[in-house]
Formats: sequence, structure tokens, C-alpha cells
Amino acid sequence: MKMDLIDPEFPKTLERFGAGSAFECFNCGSCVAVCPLVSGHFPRKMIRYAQLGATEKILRDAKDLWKCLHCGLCSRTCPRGADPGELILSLRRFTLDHWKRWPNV
Amino acid sequence: MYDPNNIIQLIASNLRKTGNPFGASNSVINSWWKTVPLRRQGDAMLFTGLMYQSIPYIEMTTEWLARYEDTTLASYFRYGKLTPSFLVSLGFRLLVPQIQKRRFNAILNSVYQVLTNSNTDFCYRPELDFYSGILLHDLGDSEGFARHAAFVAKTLKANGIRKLITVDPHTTYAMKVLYPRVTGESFEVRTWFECVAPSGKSCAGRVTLHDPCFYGRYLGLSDLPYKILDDLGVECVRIRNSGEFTNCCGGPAESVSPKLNREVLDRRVEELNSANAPVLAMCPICLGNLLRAGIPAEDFSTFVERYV
Amino acid sequence: MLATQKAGKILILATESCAYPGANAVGQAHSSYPENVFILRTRAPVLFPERFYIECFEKGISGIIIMSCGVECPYHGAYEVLARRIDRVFEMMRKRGLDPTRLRLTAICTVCTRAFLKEVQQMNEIVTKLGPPAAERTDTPPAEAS
Amino acid sequence: MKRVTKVVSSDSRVGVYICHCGGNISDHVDVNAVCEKISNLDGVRTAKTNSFMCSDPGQEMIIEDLRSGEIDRVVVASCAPSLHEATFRNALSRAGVNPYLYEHANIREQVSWVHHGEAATLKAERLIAAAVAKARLLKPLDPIRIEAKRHATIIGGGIAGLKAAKDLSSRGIEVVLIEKSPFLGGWTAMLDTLAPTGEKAADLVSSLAREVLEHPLVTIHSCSQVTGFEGSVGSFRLEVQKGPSDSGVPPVKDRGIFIPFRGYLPEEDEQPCKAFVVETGVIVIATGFKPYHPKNGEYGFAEFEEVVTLPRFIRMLAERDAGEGPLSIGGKEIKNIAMIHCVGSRHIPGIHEEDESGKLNEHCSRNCCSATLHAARLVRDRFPGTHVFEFYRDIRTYGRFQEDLYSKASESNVIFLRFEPESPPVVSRNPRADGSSLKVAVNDTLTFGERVEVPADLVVLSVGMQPSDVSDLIEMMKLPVGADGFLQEIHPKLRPVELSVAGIVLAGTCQAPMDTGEASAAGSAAAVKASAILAKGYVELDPFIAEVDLEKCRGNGECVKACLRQGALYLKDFDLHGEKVRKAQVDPVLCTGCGACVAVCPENAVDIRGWTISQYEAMVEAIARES
Amino acid sequence: MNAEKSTMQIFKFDAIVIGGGIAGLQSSLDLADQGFKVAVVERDATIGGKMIRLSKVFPTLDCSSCITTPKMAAAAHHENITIFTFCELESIERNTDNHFVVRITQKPRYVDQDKCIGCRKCEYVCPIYLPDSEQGGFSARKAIYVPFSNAVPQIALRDPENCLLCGKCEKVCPTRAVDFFQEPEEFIVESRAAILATGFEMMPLEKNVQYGSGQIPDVITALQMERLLAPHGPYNRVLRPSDGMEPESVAFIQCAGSRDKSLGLSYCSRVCCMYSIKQAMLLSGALPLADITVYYMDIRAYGKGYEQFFQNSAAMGVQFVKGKVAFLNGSDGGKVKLRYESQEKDGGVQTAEHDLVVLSLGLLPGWNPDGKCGVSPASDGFISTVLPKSAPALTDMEGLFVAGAASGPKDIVDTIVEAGAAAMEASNYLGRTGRS
Repeated sequence: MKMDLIDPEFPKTLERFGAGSAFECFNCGSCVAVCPLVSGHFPRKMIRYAQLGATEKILRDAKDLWKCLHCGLCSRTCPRGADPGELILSLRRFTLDHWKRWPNV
Repeated sequence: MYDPNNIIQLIASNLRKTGNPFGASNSVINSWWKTVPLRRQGDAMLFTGLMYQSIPYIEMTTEWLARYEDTTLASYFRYGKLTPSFLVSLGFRLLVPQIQKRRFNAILNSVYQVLTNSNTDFCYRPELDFYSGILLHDLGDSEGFARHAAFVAKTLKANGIRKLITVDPHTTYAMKVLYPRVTGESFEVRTWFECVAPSGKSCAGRVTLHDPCFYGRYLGLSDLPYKILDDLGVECVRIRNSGEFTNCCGGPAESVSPKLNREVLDRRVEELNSANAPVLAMCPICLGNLLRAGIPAEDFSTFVERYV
Repeated sequence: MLATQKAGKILILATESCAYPGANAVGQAHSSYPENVFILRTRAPVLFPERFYIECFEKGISGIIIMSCGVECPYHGAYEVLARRIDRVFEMMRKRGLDPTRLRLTAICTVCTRAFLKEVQQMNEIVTKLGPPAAERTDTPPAEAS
Repeated sequence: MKRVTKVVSSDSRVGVYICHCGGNISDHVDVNAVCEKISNLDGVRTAKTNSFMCSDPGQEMIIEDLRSGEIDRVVVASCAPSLHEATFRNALSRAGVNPYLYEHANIREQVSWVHHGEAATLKAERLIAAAVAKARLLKPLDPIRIEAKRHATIIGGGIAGLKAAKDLSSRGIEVVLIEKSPFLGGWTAMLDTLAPTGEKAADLVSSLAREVLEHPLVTIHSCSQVTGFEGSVGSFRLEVQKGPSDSGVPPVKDRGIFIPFRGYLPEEDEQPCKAFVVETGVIVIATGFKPYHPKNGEYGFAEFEEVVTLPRFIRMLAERDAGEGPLSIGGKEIKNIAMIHCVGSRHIPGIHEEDESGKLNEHCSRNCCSATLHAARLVRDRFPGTHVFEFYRDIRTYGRFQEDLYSKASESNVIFLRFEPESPPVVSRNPRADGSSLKVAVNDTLTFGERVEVPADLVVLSVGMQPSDVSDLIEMMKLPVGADGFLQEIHPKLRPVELSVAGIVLAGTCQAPMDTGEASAAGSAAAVKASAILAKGYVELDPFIAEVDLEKCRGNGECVKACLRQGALYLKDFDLHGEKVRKAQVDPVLCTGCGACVAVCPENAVDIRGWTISQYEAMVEAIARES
Repeated sequence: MNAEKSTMQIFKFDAIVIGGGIAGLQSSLDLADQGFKVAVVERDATIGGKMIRLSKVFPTLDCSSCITTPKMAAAAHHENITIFTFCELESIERNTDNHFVVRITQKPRYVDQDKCIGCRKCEYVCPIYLPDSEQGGFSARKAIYVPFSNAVPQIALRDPENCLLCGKCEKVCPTRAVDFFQEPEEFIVESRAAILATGFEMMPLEKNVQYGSGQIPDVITALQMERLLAPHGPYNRVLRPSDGMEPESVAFIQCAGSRDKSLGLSYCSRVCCMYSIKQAMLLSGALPLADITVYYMDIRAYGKGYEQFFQNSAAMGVQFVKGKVAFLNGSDGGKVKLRYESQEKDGGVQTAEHDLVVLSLGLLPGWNPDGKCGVSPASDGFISTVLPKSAPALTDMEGLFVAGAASGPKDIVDTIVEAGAAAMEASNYLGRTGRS
């Protein structure tokens, strides 16, 4: 991932969409393993890209965000209390906002 | 999977037009109360949020969506809002089987009966029973949700409604947690089973509960149903993933990917089957989903009604 | 027990910090072992010169097990010195026609009850098979051993 | 209760007391028959039985027989010696008899609980006979008593040394503290605030140093070094050379002040050079550590001026005025900081490169994770516009409230990237002129192994801890050193502050990496050991040590070569019967009584007191004899 | 020891040490060696704490029992130390002389401690068999028993819950020590200084729902694994408890209750990484063919010699997988299934199967001062220390010091150092306030 794809200011951007405590994640992978979707690195993949501010990657895989069942199991079992489920919702809002602004991208 | 953007736009536009995400008017969808003696006066208002009523319609849609998912036709879905022929109320009325509608309406009748039998001071005013907007929140359309919620909250408050009795976990979560945050208006929200009075009756049934995620985790309400069953003398086979750690049935995925929904559902069905006992559900989405998987699930309220 | 009566005496040199309490733990468990086993407490078996072992056999002891603390020995370096010394004792035993299996160096901890019993059992089989050491000796002891 | 007494002509009069143990022994061993037989042995004056020898009447019986002079040594045959050997030795003392004229026969755990029938009786008899055989050869022994000067010397004035000085002086012990540099406080003084408590290092050092300095029993010698050493526990003699100052910076005239990032000044910086001698009872080594110095080019160190070590960065941060403006270097704003963990720690042979001396730092330096997180957090708090990226292998916030530090760093959006030792981060110039001057690239295992590049205006290397160079002390005092280069304690689990050299204890990071709190604890733990040695004014040691029979010894030196404890045995010239002879001599302080010397003496001139070869031979004979 | 008297007895000491584990023993020895009179109060029927129950210790692989027993014996035989076992601490208060008044209940052993000679005749005749918690519940003990072979003191105790009162033990006892009518007895220890060495407890397996709440066969705790590995363990070798098979693949799950806010325990338990690596090493010796995997978040091998120990274990073939195990499940094939995220490039959700799974459960405070003592616990529940950087043994109660895991999880060596430090602080406090 090239330097210009990383944006340490992203947490600030995401604040508008209610990111909560997601940046506390220490990447243990618990959320991936409990997620009923059983789907690759989801949802940690999204959390990780959010931590790095790799928005391009988030938007590339944005459709995955809507697979989330919002069941809350990841948030309930997250050892860091990072509430990954809430981050997914925030990223949905962020993505919708992006689509609204740049409908053709 | 379907493009979430299209689905959100469709739902938002339906909500704007009809006040619910299904494109049929509330009065078409909400007809269960016509078979009960209506109580318009009472301390708390029964607020169904139109969820149970909508399930037959959602089932219909899902079936349709499942047929076209991952086909070239799926991309045409983005024009859904422009070709609403199958989504207008007339279409629905014709397409949705009466038997389905009756089944879900009966659940609300049961809740009504349980509340009455438990001497709950409540009323029902169909014209004030709105869809909560929860789906918009879940899908990420926070503005759409806020707009709708503001309307619902304002209307309820304007009509003097302060206390709500809810029947499903999603509406409960919306009214109890999201509304105060988004609209600034707070309601005193209870679920119907928080109103159940001990009947003193005892039966010797054996069931298992499929706890909805929202009761288990978001609202911390999952101990109560077990207690009610225990009071009734019903043996409840507790499966591994239950209560706070319940597993999702996959229901919420039905609008974007019926396929994914099916995968998750099948795993949950296996877990529920391990209990070897009749399954009780407590959420219209779960119930619809489980029924579709061929599990003869019953709603918790109709079960309780028999004994309370 | 006829077999054990025939078997010669076995001497165990047990370190006071590990093996001796280990032998007592066997007692506490009431696990039986042959009565021809005699345990002497030592601080560190590095104390004994080569000739001590040979003389034990001369006195009629049929087998010796040195039960040390092994590398956990509280005296730094003592175990390594002991191990080298025992090699020399084996050499001397061979020269005298004594079966070297009559002598064994092992490590037993305070709770190694099973290992203790196994060692004793094995040595008992050896001395039962070999008989008394006197019968085995073929040549006269060299002068330096006296 | 059976008693058999007879008149014997032997010079030793053994009393044998056989315990029934309320049936525990007597159910399996025919105690009376054994008593009868034992009473017939040479040297046995009396043999008695009792249902509980350890009971008061049982002990009284022994005391009575000793007091009447009927017997002069005792064998008790009962349970395991670990349970009652001390009880019976005590009984001898109470009877006014040397407690070492006692031998124990274990006929419960090693006879009645494991054997049955006649065989048990026969074995009990043999074991008691062996005990009698040894008892006849016992000699009275006295514990070794060494006078100890109530005086402690502490080498090193860092936190551990100061803490030990404070503790020992509070116990009323005279203390001399010797510090190489002009300052007290060691590396703690080089810190700003401490993780995770956030307290000021300067406050901690100052208050501790002041307390020590003001204590009337403490003398501090800064700019001083130990140049000579002799003696042993209780009476060491140290030669000390004072001055000149080695601080390499202009001398400071004031005293009793704390100078940031240098330390607390106990006396005027410039002191006249002098040499003097300290006589002391115990020595506390608190010589500390030194930070790892990165190699040229290691993560761009010395190659790019924007690459600094963590101690340097901590100072930069502290010296930066609070308040206005962003953090900057060379006039340029620091927007991004990359911090790299495990620099000079956790080296893996085959992966990391050895230094000139062929050494790798395979150890974990224990503090760097918390220190790095603490610094990162400070940056984020004070300069919200500066972003921090941490490159780590494992985050080791093991200590109390340290995990919170990690948690809070994440919370304040410090970005963590994890690397495997085989592919460490690469620091290079950023070719793009518009951004940060450096970039750090890594295969980030948290991002599924993707190559991630991070901009950096400053790279901070979290350097590890290495033992400081105390080769002179190691040489002089024969201090043991571990494979990691740190001083080696006696037992890494249970005796972490003691050295195999009696009277010398370890405090703080000369033993292993520690944080300030841990070094304080180690300083106190070392002090408590020193205090125990000095509490009575003398040290009492076990009497079981080697003893040379000067009549037999021919001074061939075999024992000295075999001795496992350097200095415990040595050759000394004696005047024997008017003749000058060389003979072996035992240092009772150093001898551990292992017996390695005993086995090699061709003259049988060395023995361990209380455990002699002839005693063993007598026991073996008694065992081998048919009853 | 306390004799039976009608009035409450008062014993006076310079210092009292609460807890007879390795921390308490070291503190009391360090005080006693300086000439202070010390009382040690232990809740359990034996001193030795958790350490005497371990198999071997890291990173030296010394036999734990062999290095603990000498400390226990040294304390038990020390002329300045008095040990009270099987005693419950009721309260620690200050009287007007500023002395600590410690109320203690001697719990009934139903065996007279002054008479019992530890011969275990009672134990051998007792007809009741119960799971022996000292052996992880894997083997049996009796309803009257000496806790284990190197317990100090070697005195029997009767388990009134399970005893049938058949009277066999009473008849066989050679010293008539069995006393069915023994009552709890309160006594008082007065001292000028006190040290809390109350240690830790393991988080109960039942608390971890995602790991099966203790219901999945062959999911065991690390302390149970210690017993399986001990030379005097229940089976003599490492077998899995469900069916006595030799496990071919064993998993260690790190942070099974530590660093986990969802379980209400956000701190690191500090010892689990190392004991798991140690157990893995011992296992690879006991079962050379078995696959051994450690699932971890961060390997915290921070102590002296620990990192090298960790690297050695990896070189010996122990597999280390970074990832927190999210879920455990039993399976029909007798395997334990677990789910984790493999963080590698083509990783993602993985399911692995193991014959035996060992959980590194979190460490919890061993004692809660609430209502018993004015000392404050910190947010983590362990005793709060007021000067953690310069005097880690100091609590917020003057004259009361803390050592070992009572002030947070700690390994043995750090405990020993702190125990020495607590003894030093207590000595200085005693010096300042004058000897009693």
C-alpha cells in the first residue's frame, strides 16, 4: 500500500459518521472468527483499512459492508471493546455519503 | 449480491411514499386489529412498528430477489423504483398469500390477548402505529432514518403517547435506544413480554428458544423469556449459542443477498435442531426466516398465550 | 518373596534435597518395593571417591543407585564432575570383572515417586540376575584400589 | 515400652530410641525384637522404645539419659528426618549436649510404610545398625560464625542503588555509596515522565537522592570507582579511586540540585582526585545498564539525521516548550513519527547480525514497549497534528496498568504495524519532495501481509537495554555472568538478588532489564538480604564444610583443583612441628560442603564435617552385614 | 499453634504475613532472618500456595516441588516464624496503640493438629472417594486426607460435606486425633506491621461462554495441565481426561480471559505466555509425536531468559499462531474444534481441531479486602499500591505492605523480589515505630 493511500486523519473524517471506539482494535481477529458470515477477513479487514485510513480500499470493497447482519456478536465479544459492528455502520454511512457526492465513481 | 445503494434508494423512496419500506400503504399492511375489540384508551400504547405485518411481503420480495441474485437481471434492480409494478399495494395484495398474512396477524392478536390477560393498562391506535425506520438506520442511511424518526416521534408525542409496548426487537431497539439519540424524544419502552404476569398455570412442554440478536445483545433482555418459560413449568432446552451469545439467523441479509442469508440460516438451523425440541422465535424476521428454512417455529407470544 | 530374598542388597545414595525426600514420598504413598533396598542420605554424591563404590561391592553390596538432583543440583558443577567420576568407576568395574550395570547414576526429584520405583525395580532385576558381586570377580583388584 | 541397658566398654555411649509411631511402625516392624538386637551392638549403651518418640515424654526420656551421663550420643529411629530431625537435635541441646551428636534412622517412610513382615523388621534393624555405626564416629560440631561489620557498600547510584542505600541506612546500617559519574539517579534521570503512572522522573530521583544524602549514616562518593577488592562476607576491603569527573560536560558548582537529563548532584562536580579504602560487611552491586547503540545504517541510524533513539526523543519532547506550535525538527514540522520496537533486543541468531564482539542481544529488554507507547501517547496528546506509527513484533505491556497504556495509545489513534523478524521495516528517503522526508516500508502482518508504506518526518528507535561494562568488577570480585552478559544470580527463580559470592548482592538492571518500579523493588530486596547478614553483627553458617586433616595432608593440591567454588580451598604455608609445609586450607565462608575435594584426595585428608567417608563406610558395612 | 481455650487467645508478633504462598513465605523468611517474630496465616490446609502445585517452572524447568519444599521447610522450622494454616482472616484493624489487631478463624479440620502425626491411617481406611482437586479433579481422594505428599504441615483434615461419619478413621487413628465435634475457633494476632501476600485465583472456566463454560470435554485449565505434566500427576503421563487417549494434537489458547474487556478483565495476566510455552515444551518431551500449537495475540516473554526460552520452544517445533481463538466447540469425533482468524495473506476464518485444548485463563485477585480491611483495591481489583515506582510494596494503609500477586499478576521471580522488598519496608517500619 503506497504512502499516499494512507490517511492518518481518517478517524477525524469518520467522526462525522459516528466511528465510536473502533480505533481501539488491536487486530486480534476475534470479530472475524465469530462473524456468522464466515467471510475472509471480514470485518477486521474493514477495521484495519479504517485504522490506516486506506479509504480507497474501503470503497473498493464497500459492498461487503452491507453483508453485515448487524447481529452484534463481534461487538459483544470484542476483547478491546472496540465495537466493530458500530464501525461497519459508520463505514456504511461514510460510503453512502461518498456515493452521494461522487455518484459516478 | 445486490447493490446496496439501489436497495437503500428503493427503501428510502418507499418510505417517503408510504411510510414503510414495502411500498404498500400502512392501512393495507396493518389490518390485524380489525378482529379484536379495539382499546383506544390506556396508559401505554401497543406499538408494533409494522414489522410482523410486513413479513409476508418481505418473504415475497426475498423469493423474487433470490431468483435473480447474481444473474444479469439483478443489475436491473437499480431501476426497481422506476418499475414499481410488483411493489405497489395492489400487487402485494394479490401476490401475498392470505394464509401467510393470517399467520402473522395472529401473532399480534396473541400479544394483544396476553397483554389483556396480564391486566396491562394499554391501548392500540392503528393510525399511530408507524414503521420505525430501523432498516434505514441499519443500511447506513442515517439522514433518511433521522427524517422518518423525527416524524414518527413528533406525531406520537403530539398525540400524547409517552409509553410504548413493543412486540419485536428491532422496533424496540429503535424506539428505546435510537430515537432518543436521533430525535431527542424519549419514550418509556417495554416489550410485551415484560408485561406478562405470572399465571400460576403450569404445563409440561419442552421447547427451545431462538434468541434474537437485538434482545440478547443490544437490549440485554434475553433472560426474561427463559424465566417466563420456567414459571410456566416449560422445560427449555438451552442450546450452546443462546441468550447474550445467540447466533444470527441471517435475516438481515435478505434484502441484499438472499444467498448469504441462506448460508447463515442453514448454520443456525443446524444449531437449533440439535436441541431436538420445538423452536420458539421472538422476532418477525427470525420467524419468517426459520419458517422458510422448513423449521416449524412458533412465535413466543402465541405459545405464551396458550398458558397465560 | 523368594526372589527378593535371593537378590543381593541394593544401596541407594540419595541427595538430601531431591532424591531422599522423593524416596519418602514413595513411603507416604505406601507403594511397596523390595526390602533389599537401603537408602543413605548424602549432601552431594560427588563426595564419594571411585574406590568407595568398589569397596561397597567388595563388602557385598550387589547394586548401587546414585539418585542425584541431576542438573538441578544445588552445588554448581557438582553433577558434571560426578558424571565423569562415575564413568571412571565403570571403567574400574569392567577391569575387575564387575558388571557395570550394578551401578547407576540417575536423577530423582522430590515427587518422582514413579521414577524411583522404576529405578529400584530395574536394579532389583539386575542384581537378581547377576547374583552377588563376589561370584563375578575374575581378577584381583589392582593395588590402587585398596 | 521396652528398655535394654547394658554396660559397654566403648568410648562412645550411644542411646538408641525406637519409635512405634502408634502402630505406624510397630504394626509392621517387631520393634521389641529390633530393640533387643540393637542393644547388643558395639557402642550401644541403651536401647529403648516408645509409642511416640516425638512426644514430650519421649523427648524427656532422651534428655534424662543424656543428663545422667549414661549416654553421650543419640540415634532415634522413627519417621523421615525432615519431620523430626530438628526436634531431636533440639532435645540434645536442651540436655546440654552438642546437637550434632545425633543420627536419625528412617524406619517409617523407608521401612514400615513400604515393607511388611519379617523383612521389614530385618531392614529396620540394619538401618538402625547403620545409624549406630555412624553415630559412634560423630564429633561435636559448631556452626561457623563470622563477624560481620555493620557496614554496607553500594556500587552504583541509580534508582536501585539509592533505594538500597535508603533501606539499609534506615535499618541503622552505615552505608557508603560509590557512583562513577558526578550524578545520582542513573538512567531514570534521563527520563521525563514514567510509564504508566506519568509521574516526573526528576521528582522521584530528587526525593530519593535527598533522603539518602541527608541520612547521617550514608556517605556518597561520586566520580568514584572501585579499583581493588579483597576479603569475604562480613569483612570486605575495597580500594576506591575518586575523580576526575567523567561527565564530559562543563562542571557544575552547585550541589543538592537536580539537573534535567543528567541527574542529582550530590557534591560539587569537581573534586580533588584521591584514593581511599572502604571496609565493609556486604556489597550491593547496582551498576545498571546502558542503552543499545544502533549500528550505523541500522534503520537509517547515523545515515539520516531524522533517525533518533528513544532516549534522545524523550529528551527532545521534554525540552520542547510546552504549548504553542507543532513539533518540529530542523525547522520542519513533524507530521508523522515512525517508532520501531525491538531495536537491539530479541535478536535471533541467523537473522540478526552480530556486533564486532560476536554478540547478539537475544533478550527482551522488557521496558521499551511501555516506554514507546507512553511517548507515543504524549505526542498524540500534546501535538494532535502529529501522527504516530508504531512498528512492533509483540506488544509486551505485561505490567500493572501497562495494558491500559496500549489501549489508550490505540484510542488516540496511534497506528500499529506488525512485522516478522525476518522482514524488518525499511527506512529510506522519500523520493517525493512534497511530503515527509523519510518513509518506512513493512510487510504488515496485521494488513494480511500487504506491503505498507508510511511517511515519516522522524524515526524513533526503541533501543534495548544492555549490561553496562563492569568487567573490572567482574574480574576483581569473580562475579558470575550469564549468557546475556548480565550478572548471574544464584537461582533465577528463588534467589534473584543473591550471587554465589557470599556477602555480595545484586540490585536492579545489572541483573536484567527492569523498569523503575522493578529496580526499586530489587534494591529493597537486595537490601533485605544485606540487612539479614548484618542484623546480628555476625553470620552463622552450617557446620557441614570441608575440613583438612593437617597431619595427613601433603599439600599436593588435588583438592584445590577439584574445588567447585573458587577460593574455598587453597594451599597455605604452615609451620608444623617446626617445619615449613604447604597444606590445604578451607575458607569456611566460601565452602559449600559439596565434597568434590573429598573424593580426589589420595591421602584421605579432607572430609566434610558430619558426613565423613569413614562414617559412610561404617554405614555400608553395617548394611552389608547379615543380621 | 493455637490450643483450645474458652477465651479468645491473643498472640503477639512483630509482623503478620497474610498468605503462605511463595510471596508470604519469602517475606516471612526475610523478616525472620533479621530477627523479627512473624506469624503466617494461610487459608489453605498447607502452605506453598500455587507454586507447590506446579509441575516445573520457567525458564529453568526446575521441578517446582523440589524448589518450593525447601522454602516451606525453612519457614516451618524457623525459630522466628509461626505458621497458622487452615485459617480464615476475619478482619485487620488498628487498635489505640496503632497495632494491627487481626481476627482469625481457625477452621475445623476435625483432626487435632497437635495430635495428628500425618500417618494417613485415617485416609487409607476411609471408604469415600471424591475427585481430588489437587490433581485437577482427575484422580480421587478420601473424605479425610492429608492434602498431598509434600504438604506442610502433614496434618489430615476431614471434609464434612462428604464424610458419612462411619467412624472408621476415628477408630484407626493411633493418636486419637480425629474429632468430629471440632468447632471453628477465633483467635487474635497482634502485630505492628502486616504484609498482604494473598495471591491470585484463576478465573473460573464457567465464566467463559465462548469457550464452552467448562462443558466441552478435553478443554482444560492450565492448572489442570500442570497436574497432567507433574511427575506425581494423576495418570503418570499426559492423557486427555475424556477417554484416556494420548492426545496427538494439543492447543494452548492465550488470553482466555485476560486482556478481554468483554469478560471484564482488561489487564494482562502476565504469566500465561510463559507457562504455556513451558507446558508446550514439557509436552513435546512427554509426547514427542504430538502437534502443539499456541494461539496468541502477543507473546510476552519479557523476563530474564524468557525470550530465549520462547525462541527455543519454536525451534523445538511448537507452532505459534497469531490470532485470538474466538470460539470452541466439541465435536462428535471427540475433537475440540476452534475458530480463529488466520492473519496471513490467504488466511481468513479457520477452523482447527485438537485432541486437547488448554486455556490460559485470567488471573483474579485472591482476596477482597472489602469489609475486612481498610486497604483499597485498585480498578483491577488487586491491592492498590501508592508508590509503584519507588516503593512498590506500599499500600494506602500505613504499616501494611503488599507482596506478590496480591498487587497484580506476577511470576515467581518478580514475586520473590517484591516479597523481599515488602519485608524490607516492613522492617524499616518496625524500626521506625519501635519493636513490640
